[in-house]
Amino acid sequence: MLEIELCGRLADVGGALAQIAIPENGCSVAELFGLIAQQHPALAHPLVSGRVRACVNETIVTPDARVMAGDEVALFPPVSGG
Amino acid sequence: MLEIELCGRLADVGGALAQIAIPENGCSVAELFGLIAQQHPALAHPLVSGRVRACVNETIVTPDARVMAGDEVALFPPVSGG
Amino acid sequence: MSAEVTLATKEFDPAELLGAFTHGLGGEGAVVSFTGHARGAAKDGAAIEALVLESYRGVTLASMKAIAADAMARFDISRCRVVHRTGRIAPGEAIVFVATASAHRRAAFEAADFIMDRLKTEAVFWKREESPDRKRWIEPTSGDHADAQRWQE
Amino acid sequence: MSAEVTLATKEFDPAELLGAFTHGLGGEGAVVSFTGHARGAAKDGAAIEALVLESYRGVTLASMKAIAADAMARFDISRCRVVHRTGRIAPGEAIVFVATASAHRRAAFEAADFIMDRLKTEAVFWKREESPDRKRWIEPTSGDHADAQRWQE
Repeated sequence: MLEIELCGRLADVGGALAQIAIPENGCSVAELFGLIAQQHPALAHPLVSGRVRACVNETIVTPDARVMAGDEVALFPPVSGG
Repeated sequence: MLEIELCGRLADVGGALAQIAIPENGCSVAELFGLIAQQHPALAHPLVSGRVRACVNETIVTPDARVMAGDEVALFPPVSGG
Repeated sequence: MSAEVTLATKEFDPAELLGAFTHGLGGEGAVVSFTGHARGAAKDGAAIEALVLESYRGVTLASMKAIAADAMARFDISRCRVVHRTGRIAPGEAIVFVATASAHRRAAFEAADFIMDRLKTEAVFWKREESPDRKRWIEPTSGDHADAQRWQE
Repeated sequence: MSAEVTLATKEFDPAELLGAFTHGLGGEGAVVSFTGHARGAAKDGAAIEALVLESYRGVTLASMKAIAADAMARFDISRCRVVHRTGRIAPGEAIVFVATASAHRRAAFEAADFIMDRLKTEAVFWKREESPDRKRWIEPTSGDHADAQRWQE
């Protein structure tokens, strides 16, 4: 199981944390998005928008990056400071 | 006689004040510039540069404006604030 | 050459920050500051009780530092200061403060402008306006994206 | 809608001015300030003891007010503050302070930038750098004229 933090408006849809079952040897971020959409259908819509980025161990990563159990994973909807 | 204040770098050349004899019924600013150049040759060079403006009674005026004895006249070289 | 970047969890005073920034100058001729304040009304006129900014661990501060470093590299400025609130912000309170210093004014103006455009579109914050009866997430506007786009050559 | 313009004969504190300006806001989201400080060295590196600004009676203040009024008319700003020193200014002291406030940041940035460009080329001041062995009059540079020209459409 991977615990994923949902940031910003994503928490309104899926709660602050989502538990996702992932393959034992990990998966890519793109695959993770697919698993999240399956296991938490409410998150499917924002995830297919192409505007959500994954942050793994405090680094924003591309869809081909790999995640493993134990990684600190967060989903970032579009950001805005100021 | 008209007393003219010389501002900025013009005072380095002609002192802070210049006394200029003008016709009794006044003259245009363009004519005044000619009289100043005659009576204070050191000021001729800056005056022909086209970069000096006349201020009459606290208003910057064009060369065709008229000046009379008793007017408060000042010559402004290029200004720069900030 | 120095950039000082802070993520603030409490109200701060822009005037005090400008004073400290000015005090630390080493002969620069030009200082520009920008302060963004929380508004008391939404775009549709509805009253806002608070602006709430969420941030994420070290990533938020790192995103602010990256923007400040980009500005230092890109413009002929000698110092910059960036302070950004996180958490609950009451109307009128400052959200963000940016100051830049340079020998000549154009660089200080452009760098402050650039930092703000980037903070609006790239700094890792999520913000929402809260009123008693609703909350509304705010994302960068098309104007914010167009502003940020100006710096791409 | 208000512009407050002052010709200052003594040293002033930019941080205090920003504080007072911010205190007087009525819900504007964006505040930009610019401060110009006297430099301690001339362009050729020679030490400067003082920058001396001459002004002329009511004409100097009137020229500052005209620039502020132009900015209020031209940009979507709700307030502006302009303070300019006259007299003898030591290195490091503030020469000029401009603050602008607007609902959205672009107008505040542009208005402050515009006011500075106009003050540099049109405000009625004559300034000279003084050192023990020379004095040198400073006129707007070609860069200053080019900056001011940007606002002509």
